[in-house]
Amino acid sequence: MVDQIVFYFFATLAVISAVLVVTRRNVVQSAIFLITALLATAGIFLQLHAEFLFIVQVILYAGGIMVLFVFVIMLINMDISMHQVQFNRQWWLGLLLALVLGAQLTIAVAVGRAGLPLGEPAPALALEPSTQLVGRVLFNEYMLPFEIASILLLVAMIGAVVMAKKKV
Amino acid sequence: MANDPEEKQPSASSPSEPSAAKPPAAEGEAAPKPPAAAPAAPVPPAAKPPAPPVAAAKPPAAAGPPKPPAPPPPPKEGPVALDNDLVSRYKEKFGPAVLEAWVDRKQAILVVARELLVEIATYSRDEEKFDWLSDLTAVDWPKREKRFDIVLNMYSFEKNERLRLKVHAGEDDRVPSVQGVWATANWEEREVYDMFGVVFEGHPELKRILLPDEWQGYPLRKDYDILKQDTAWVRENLGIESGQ
Amino acid sequence: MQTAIQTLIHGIISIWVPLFCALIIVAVLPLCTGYIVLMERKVMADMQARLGPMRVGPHGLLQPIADAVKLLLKEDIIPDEADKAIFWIAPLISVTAGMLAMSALAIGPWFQIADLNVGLLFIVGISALGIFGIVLGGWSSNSHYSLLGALRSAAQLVSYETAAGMAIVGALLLAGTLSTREIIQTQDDYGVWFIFAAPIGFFIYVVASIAETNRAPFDLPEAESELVAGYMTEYSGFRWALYFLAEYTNMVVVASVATTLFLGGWLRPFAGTPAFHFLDYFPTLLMLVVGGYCFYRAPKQPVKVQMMFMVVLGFVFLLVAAILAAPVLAPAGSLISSAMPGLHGAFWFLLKVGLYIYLFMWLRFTFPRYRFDQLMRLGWQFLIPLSIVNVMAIGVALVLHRQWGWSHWTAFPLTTLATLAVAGWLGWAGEKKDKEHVFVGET
Amino acid sequence: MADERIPFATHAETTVLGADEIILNMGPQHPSTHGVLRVKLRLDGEKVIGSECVIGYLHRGVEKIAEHRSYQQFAPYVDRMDYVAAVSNGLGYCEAVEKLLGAEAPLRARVIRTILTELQRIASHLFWLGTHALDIGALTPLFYCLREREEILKIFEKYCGARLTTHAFRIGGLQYEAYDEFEKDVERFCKPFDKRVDEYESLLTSNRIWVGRTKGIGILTAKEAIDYAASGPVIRASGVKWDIRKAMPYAAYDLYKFEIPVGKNGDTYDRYIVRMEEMRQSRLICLQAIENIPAGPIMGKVGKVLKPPPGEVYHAIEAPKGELGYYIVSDGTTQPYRVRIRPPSLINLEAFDKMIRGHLVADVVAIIGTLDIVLGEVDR
Repeated sequence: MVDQIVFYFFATLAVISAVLVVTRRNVVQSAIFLITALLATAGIFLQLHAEFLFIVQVILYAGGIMVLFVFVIMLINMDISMHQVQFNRQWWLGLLLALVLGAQLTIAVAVGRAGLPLGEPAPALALEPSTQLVGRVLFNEYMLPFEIASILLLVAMIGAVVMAKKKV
Repeated sequence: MANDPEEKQPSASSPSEPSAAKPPAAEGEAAPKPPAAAPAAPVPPAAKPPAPPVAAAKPPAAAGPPKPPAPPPPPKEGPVALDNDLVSRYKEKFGPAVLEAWVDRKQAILVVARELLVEIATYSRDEEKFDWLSDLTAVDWPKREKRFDIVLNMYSFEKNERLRLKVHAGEDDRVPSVQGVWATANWEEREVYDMFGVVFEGHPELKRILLPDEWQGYPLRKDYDILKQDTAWVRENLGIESGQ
Repeated sequence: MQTAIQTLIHGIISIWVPLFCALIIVAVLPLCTGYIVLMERKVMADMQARLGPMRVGPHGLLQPIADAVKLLLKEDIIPDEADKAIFWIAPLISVTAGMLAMSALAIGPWFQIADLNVGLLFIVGISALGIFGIVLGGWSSNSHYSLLGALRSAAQLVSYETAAGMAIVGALLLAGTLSTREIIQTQDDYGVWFIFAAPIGFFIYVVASIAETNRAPFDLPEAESELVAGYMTEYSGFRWALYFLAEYTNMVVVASVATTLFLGGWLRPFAGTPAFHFLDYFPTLLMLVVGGYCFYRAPKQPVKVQMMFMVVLGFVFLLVAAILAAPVLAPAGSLISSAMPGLHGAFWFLLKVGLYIYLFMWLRFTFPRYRFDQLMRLGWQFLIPLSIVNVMAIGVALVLHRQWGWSHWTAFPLTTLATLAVAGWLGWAGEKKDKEHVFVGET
Repeated sequence: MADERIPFATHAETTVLGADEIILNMGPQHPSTHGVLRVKLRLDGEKVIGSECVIGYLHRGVEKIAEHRSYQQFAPYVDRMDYVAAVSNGLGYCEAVEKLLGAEAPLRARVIRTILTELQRIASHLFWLGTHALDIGALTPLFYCLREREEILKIFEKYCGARLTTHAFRIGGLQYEAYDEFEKDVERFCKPFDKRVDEYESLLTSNRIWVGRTKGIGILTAKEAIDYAASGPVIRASGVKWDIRKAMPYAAYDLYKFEIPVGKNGDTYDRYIVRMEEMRQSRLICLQAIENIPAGPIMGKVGKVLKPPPGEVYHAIEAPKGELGYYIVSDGTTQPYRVRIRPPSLINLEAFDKMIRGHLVADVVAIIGTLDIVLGEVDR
């Protein structure tokens, strides 16, 4: 029973803050709501006892990317960007597209429901501690993609450094 | 100004003759004086050649200028004519521009013409090795026709000597700035402008240094009474009515 | 009947004990912070040939309470033009991040809120959220100084977190697990603390943790002389106290992580070897000495009530000494002696955390402050590469030890020396580059 | 809503994306400007590209007051200028007026004057070291320095009743005879003092962070130092071996042996080393002086009413901050016609703009500290 309450709390929190992210005028407040949305999804992972996923979500998104967002926001001269032309007058078009997309998704899931191997949801506590599991799988079966991904990241980092170097 | 005028008359009459006509006693006394900087302290005779005005002979009948006074107080030292090789080098280099040279309390003083100040300054810095301008300031003699004395105290590391250059400047004369010769003169000239109102020609940014920029009046002038204030500025910025 | 009691106890242990511990943390931590501040002021005074707070309570012992009351009563100014909502929430983020990170720590074998199997990662991740509190606080108070302070501290925290993270990875290689309890267990099994196995990792972690908690000599963000008070400039009253609480909570968190990871958590030094069992008496001895000192100082207090206070304090310490002595003196195997690990474990853990914090303070009063670019250069060009090399070195040592059967005592010292050599080279290269940088004045 | 929410500095030329050039106002009320100095720093990010010093907040018009006071009455004003080294101000003024009068203080007075001035130099350097280290972040040296300085202030208080603005000297000699255990007090202070200086040096000189924060910061080459007429420790750290106590000895400095510390490349670290060495030398002077304070009168034959013959004199002494000069013009009356005071702090401050170019904000604080300026003297 407690699990239900916790899940619905996090779910509604995530949805509300996602909506608020889009509707806020002040860019810093929308950044904060984005953080709450991410943390809410992390909460749901924790509620499912997927601790590793929870902490990765927190570190990666909230601790890493969002810090970058807030950093950039602070550097931009906020009030001048306020005057930039806001094209949010076509919000009704956005809403329409969103609804269409939502409809397609529900139809696809409903039709494909039989085909998906959606077995009985395993009880939460039955899962083996996820960190060791993820570690073993990551470095055994998926060694190659892991290396490719790391090289890609390395290239991206070096690119960033080179771009910034010019200015200093 | 406690000087009694009549005592001044006799000496004032002698300003017109050139200083050479001084009574021989003074002459004899001055000549053997050892080089200017550190002469032994012979008690120079009281007669001091009054600083003759630069251009026209000053009308002796002027209201007894309380200028560096001529009254010959008996035993004490007073400024005495100076004529050593330093002065002669300056004289032969700049001739008439070196107006006077005297010693006061064992310190050499050269009064020079205002126009050639920068040349003389560069000369004294380069050839005479007075490479350290210790101080640039001004003294206000309101009675005199050229009321301001711009005083440059210089020091030479090599010769371990001090020399003082003096320039007479009138109320609205423009004194050439020595900021090019010694960079330190920048703020000192700004302070002289701030306190006396002397404008320095060629100074990069001549504006007040101690007082607020919009302040009216030049405090260190003799006619600027000690209790006087730029009440307009004070009322506007500090909002207090009374001067004190 | 048996199972009912079993489930009841299980229920208590699984739900109520962590809740109780959490309650203690939230309640006791502000008090602890107050007394850490007092300790800091006393130690600072002692190092500077003066006495420190002596007026409020005997030896200034009530000073933290006075500070707390003052901060509560102080007017709480919100600068106009400030972004009220964010201005209000920023200190909260910092404090919650600090306190949340405490939850995964094991003060003693009994006292642990949640034994996550990602324990350490959880602590690092959550305390990283603290940056938001500083950054948003600095930005929202809409003053130039706090903005500069916020920018600087964000950059500093981000760069030193990587160094601290890698240092922790170095030690985790040895531990093989992330859960705090098991880390200490492995240190107990090996019989050696990880500080001796990975000393350079410990050194890097000490330096990185000082930088991460904005403590001198890395306290750039609130360097009084240039940026007045960094991101805290516009905060006053209780809001400022929250930031202060967050800073000290972070300090405690970082100290506990270091103790758990490198100093053998709640293990008594030489836990394994029987020759050192006399050390079990040390806690009681220490408490007795402190109690005695309180009694000794009691008559010297100027005011009667302070004398009473000191006497009561003396008795409290004697009581604690008795509690700590009981499990040691009680016959083995009895119920009381089973409480041994719990009580003594907590004592040793807190002692180590206290010494670590003392090290923080010591560094603060002897070293001047780093300039921002020196701080960044130290972080990026010295600490992070060194920590990566350290991780590799420990990996190599483990391979040597496990695969090729080298004994402990040859593999680890060898790799430590290798990392030391690399550290020397990095330092020398940094020095050389410093030389060229020296004549910046010419530009 | 338009632009009242500019979060960056006031009236800065900020372009749209981030700020190109910020004007940061330091002072006049700022923890590390050693008084009411206001510096407008033009910053490009953290690097200083230009500065303008705004002074005058503490201007009391001392030179104007001088023209309305008699020579003796003006002496206490002189202590209020460089309030950290009041005794040496007093010495400068009294000796200048004595030169004007052609009189001279008796030997005993001159020796006691030398001892007190050297003690004041140590006190002034201690105060500089404490605040300078505090600006760079070292909290502890301040309290050690103040502890020693307290001893010196006690000696001043015993001698002339005041700690800071002492008005210890009179024109022509001394007002007060040296109290009887004067020599013992000075010796009790000087004997252990060099171990104390070692204590400070152990804290700072070889401290990696201190060296990192001071070496190569605020460089003033010898030529520039002479051009900007820097004086005192600032010019000696740039390599110019010149000290008025040696070049033109005054008071009783010609009786004692002491060295002049000289630096090499004129950066903050060299100025620190020069001042530390100067403290040791001052201690040596004091020790030599108290060995035999000659007996004799302490007041020259100067008379109650001072009417120096008309004329002018420029007399400079080596104050802790640099050359403190008095240019006094007398017109024969009891009041000086013009008193011009050459403030070493103000003239050392002129080189400040040149020294901070290209450095960071944190260095600006270190450079203000190393110039050892006192705003009472800068603004007069």
